Amino acid sequence: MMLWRRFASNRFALVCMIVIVLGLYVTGIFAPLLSPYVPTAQNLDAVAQGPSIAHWLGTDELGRDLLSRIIWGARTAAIVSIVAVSLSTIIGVVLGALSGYLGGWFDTLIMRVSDILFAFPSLLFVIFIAATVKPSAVRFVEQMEIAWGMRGLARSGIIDYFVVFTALSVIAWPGMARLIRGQVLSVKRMEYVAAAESIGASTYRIIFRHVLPNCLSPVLVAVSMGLGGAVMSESVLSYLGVGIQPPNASWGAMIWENSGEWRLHPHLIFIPGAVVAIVIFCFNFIGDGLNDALNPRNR
Amino acid sequence: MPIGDEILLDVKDLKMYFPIKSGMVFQRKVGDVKAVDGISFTVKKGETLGLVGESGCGKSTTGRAILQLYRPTAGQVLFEGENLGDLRGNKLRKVRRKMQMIFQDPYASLNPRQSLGSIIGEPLVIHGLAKGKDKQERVQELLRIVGLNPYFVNRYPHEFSGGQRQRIGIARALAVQPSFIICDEPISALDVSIRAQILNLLEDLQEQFDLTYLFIAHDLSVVRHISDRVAVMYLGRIAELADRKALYENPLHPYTKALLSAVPIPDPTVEAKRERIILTGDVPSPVKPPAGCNFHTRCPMAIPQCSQFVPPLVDKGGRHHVACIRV
Amino acid sequence: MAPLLSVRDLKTYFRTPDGVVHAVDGVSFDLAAGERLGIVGESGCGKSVTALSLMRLIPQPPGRIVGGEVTFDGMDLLALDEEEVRSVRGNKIAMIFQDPMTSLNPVLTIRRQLSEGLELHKGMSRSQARRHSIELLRMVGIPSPESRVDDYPHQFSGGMRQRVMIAMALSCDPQVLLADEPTTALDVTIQAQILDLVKRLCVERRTAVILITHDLGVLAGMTDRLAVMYAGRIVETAPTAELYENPKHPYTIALMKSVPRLDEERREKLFVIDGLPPDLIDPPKGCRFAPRCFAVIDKCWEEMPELMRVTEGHNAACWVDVSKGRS
Amino acid sequence: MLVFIIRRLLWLPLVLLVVSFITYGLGFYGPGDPVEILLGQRTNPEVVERIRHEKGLDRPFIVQYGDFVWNALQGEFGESYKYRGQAVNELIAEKVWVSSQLGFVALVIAVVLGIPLGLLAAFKHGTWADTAVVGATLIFISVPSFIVAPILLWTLVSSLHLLPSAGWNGIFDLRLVMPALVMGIPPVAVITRQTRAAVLEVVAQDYVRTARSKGLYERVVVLRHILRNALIPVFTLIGLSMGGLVEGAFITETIFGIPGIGRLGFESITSRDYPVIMALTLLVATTYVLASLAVDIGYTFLDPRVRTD
Repeated sequence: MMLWRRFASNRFALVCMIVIVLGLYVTGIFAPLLSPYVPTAQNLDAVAQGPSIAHWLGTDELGRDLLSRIIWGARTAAIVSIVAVSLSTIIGVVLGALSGYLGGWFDTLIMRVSDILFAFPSLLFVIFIAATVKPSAVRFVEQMEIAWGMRGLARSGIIDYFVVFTALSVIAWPGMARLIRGQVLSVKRMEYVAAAESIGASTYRIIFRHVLPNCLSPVLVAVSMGLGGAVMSESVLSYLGVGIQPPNASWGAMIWENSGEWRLHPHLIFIPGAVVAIVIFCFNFIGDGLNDALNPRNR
Repeated sequence: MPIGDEILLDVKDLKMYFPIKSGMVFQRKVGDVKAVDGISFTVKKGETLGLVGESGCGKSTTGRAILQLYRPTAGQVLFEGENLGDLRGNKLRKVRRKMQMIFQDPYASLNPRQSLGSIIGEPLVIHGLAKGKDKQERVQELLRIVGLNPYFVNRYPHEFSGGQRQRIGIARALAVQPSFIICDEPISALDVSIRAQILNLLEDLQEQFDLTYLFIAHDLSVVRHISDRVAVMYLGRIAELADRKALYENPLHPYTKALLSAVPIPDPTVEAKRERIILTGDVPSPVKPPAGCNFHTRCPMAIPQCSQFVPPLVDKGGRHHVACIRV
Repeated sequence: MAPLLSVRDLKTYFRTPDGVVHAVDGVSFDLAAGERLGIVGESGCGKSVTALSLMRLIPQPPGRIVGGEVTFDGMDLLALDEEEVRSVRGNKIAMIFQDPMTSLNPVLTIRRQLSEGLELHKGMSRSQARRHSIELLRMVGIPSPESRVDDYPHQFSGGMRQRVMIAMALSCDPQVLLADEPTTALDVTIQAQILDLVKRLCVERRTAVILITHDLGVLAGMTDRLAVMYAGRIVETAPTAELYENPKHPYTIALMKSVPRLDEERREKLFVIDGLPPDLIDPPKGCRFAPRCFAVIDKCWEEMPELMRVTEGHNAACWVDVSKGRS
Repeated sequence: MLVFIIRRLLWLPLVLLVVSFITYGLGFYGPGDPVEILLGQRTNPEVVERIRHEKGLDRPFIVQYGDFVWNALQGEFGESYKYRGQAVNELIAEKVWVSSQLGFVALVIAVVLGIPLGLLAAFKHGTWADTAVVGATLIFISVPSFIVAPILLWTLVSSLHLLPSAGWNGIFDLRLVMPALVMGIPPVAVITRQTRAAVLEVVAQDYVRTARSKGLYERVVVLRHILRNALIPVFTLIGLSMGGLVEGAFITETIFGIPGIGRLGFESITSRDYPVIMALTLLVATTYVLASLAVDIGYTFLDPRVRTD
């Protein structure tokens, strides 16, 4: 597609794309195969060591292999980013498109709701949701365990993921909805939409063949920035102890556990920190690259 | 061009008001933009009616209201005797097949994400006229008819010049073999030499497919070249409606006279001798049009009665209608 | 009598991702004091770039004036440094642009934008500049200028804004006014007002004018002499009446015949110039109009014709003696 | 103009009502019984029940919420569960002053660094300076604050011994530098990118070409024509980035141990201290709505097109 040719011409953005796809998503999926050690295995006679042959990236204060934890952390980041962003994108696109195309009371309703959600301090709200939704989720899972006899589900931490998804997408969808609504409003006024109407196209066909395809380019940029944002928010949540709980590995949680170590063992913070920064940087750079490739001005 | 007597389109007192809303939460209506303020005219089969006027006079809105792209606020649009206002959903879509539109901006009237094949083929699909191989052939035939290389079927709009895009728009309109086409300023965005190509093409197509045109434009010389009858619009109303020769050689309405005198003629000797009627001031806003005859604020012949009541469109003989009590 | 402004072999190129565009490729003409010269051509022929090059307003990068000489008042404008050019710009040579809607700064009052030139070039104080601005607004026919001078651009209509632009350009009583498509964005009745105003003011103040437009009608009534541009070069130049009466270059002939005239009953078909303007990145060797020319001969493909004398003051760049009849 | 302000101000109570309702609801139906937290897990049920009744926590949701709103209107936000005996108002009052000082300095840093960098990148568009600035801002945005903090701590404190590591005493103390930097860096990046984009767009406008055609000095063209238009969207952004600062305070104050409302907010959530949570949420929501109102009003002064129609 033309877009891909122009995006790929920006070599550095392509590099970032490869880093993300391989570094994050592939490692995430094959975490069990790739990680040299079981992330939770504590090796007490090798505590807080620097990088060595046995432990390429060294070990943390409980003797756990840093590299394995980072690899498993990639899995968390991969899952959280994909699910949270796709959730907020789907909600945002549907609500945004409808309110943009239909207008009237529906549009006003969605806009006022998103105004209110914007008024919320998003971090406070996310932590609040995580702190409140989680226990009721635990109760729900426990009942499910009893009802269907799936042992260990509660302990598996899927609740943490569920909580993080809901929290992140609840504050993310209004942004996406507004973006789509703006796009739909401007595309709706274009003459080729009136042309489609004049040749007798149905409303359904107009929305999905003419309006939405031309709205999606800025969404691509927003999604890539959103993925980066989701990784950052997840690490913040875990850092504050409200997101993914141990034993599941999360970069944010790793940094929180070692936050006191910046004087003695800085590598325990900087290595996961660098990984988070690189991942988010790549997402943002891809977003910039997409934006330039799509921007009509330099076509 | 044989123009029969059968009336294809009959517009009766068409009105199109756009509400102005304001307010944060509860959208209150605070006024109306009276884009089209009661116009009536008929178009016979095979005829080309020119609709001319300056920007803001409501000519484009008229075109879209006729095609029901906007639901008219009042008045009736009868197409082949059928009142389009009563039609909804599929019934309206069926009639749409016979009425098509060509748009002004070649760069905005084609969906950038669609190839030529799907742009021109889409109407065929929507009305189930052709599928697969047959559709492919029909599309290539249409490309040939409008003077484009059928080989372009898989190309995208951004690879074409303004003139070529306008031809694609015409091919799309022809796809469903319409009998009536509204040309909304089809050439004003084009270069001088390209305009001639498109005008000639439109004339050839009219003969070849026995089409009826409503030709909307602001360029009076172009309208004179292509139309059989011409309606001059000012601020949402028709000021004068007559045969081409009568209107250009014997304009009655003061606005038409001023308009014709303002159009420069590409001939220095003629230009030097022409005596211009320069209208003062600007076109009033359609939100609060002047009372009575909406031209009275700028009209050199205005008298007090002009602002008391709206002058009706009266036939002054030879189907030469004019809306002015001073003529 | 030495010309006020003489342009010799002006070349302005633009670097683009696809290559270097030869937008203006060797343009030469003279302008006498108080003379009104028209430059006509289709979009992309380089007429606006020529004007911007005279004013040294070509954005560097991507554009660059690569050659030529522009002598004005005994100075070569292209050789002046930034400081000296600034004393000419707006003071001795002024310019008005096409789109009044975007040519005025939306956040500054009209007074402020009118006074800038006066305070800079004429050393007026703020109060002097304000009084003079009000006079300027009255001169260009803006009603109640005392109260309107402190308004913002968005409170004026398109026609009014163009009048402000004219007032701004003429504020420092320049010797030359460059008008780049000044009325293309305006309605025909407003256009008539603006053209009439420009002509009257420039005759009164003996200001030489270069009027750039694609509209042959506008040029007929406004100019003493005309230059026809095609693909970055002047292909014909002559006194206006002579050019309309007896055009020599095939492009000029074709252009004149492809434009419908207001005072003409319908001719059979408009004359069409087929094809598209040439790609200016690597322009063809011979005459650039050869691919679209109806009178092309072998020599046209080989060698680029220079402007050759046809009659006194009438030059054309064409190898073929095309009398009006043989087309 | 006044009508515009009044209409916007009417909007504030509605937002606060909805925000408080949602927060109260989440708190009420959420987990962890505040009384239990108050007295610790081991107390016997009767005592817990008596205190619940005493504090009226056993009344239906609507009544409790109504009671809360009524008190809130009088500026009464009840007593903190965690810091027993201390009224929420006082608790917040002293901490708000700390946070606003920190927030103000962070905003100043963001504006003082952001705008010039944005202008540099825009006016040197296409050169290495532009790429460098864009690259740098991208990095600033990508590194979460809880990673920037240890980096600064490690460099400025443990290696260079320039600054004390934590704590707070007033705006003129060196302790302020690091947290203000950590909070200020992300908005710097955002403001730089917005300034650059706004200037690049204005430079291409026709009226800039008109200004140059009048022979004005380049600096006059830049100051009077380009900046006057380009800084309008930047001003709007600065107003809206107030919200971002609140979030920054949240983490920064927790890391650096600064007694501001950010840290209070964090603690109150982890300890289910509902009265404090409620008050804080309302406080932040109010500042946000007032900030966007201030931006809109400021907008009318900057852009005449908004004022007259």
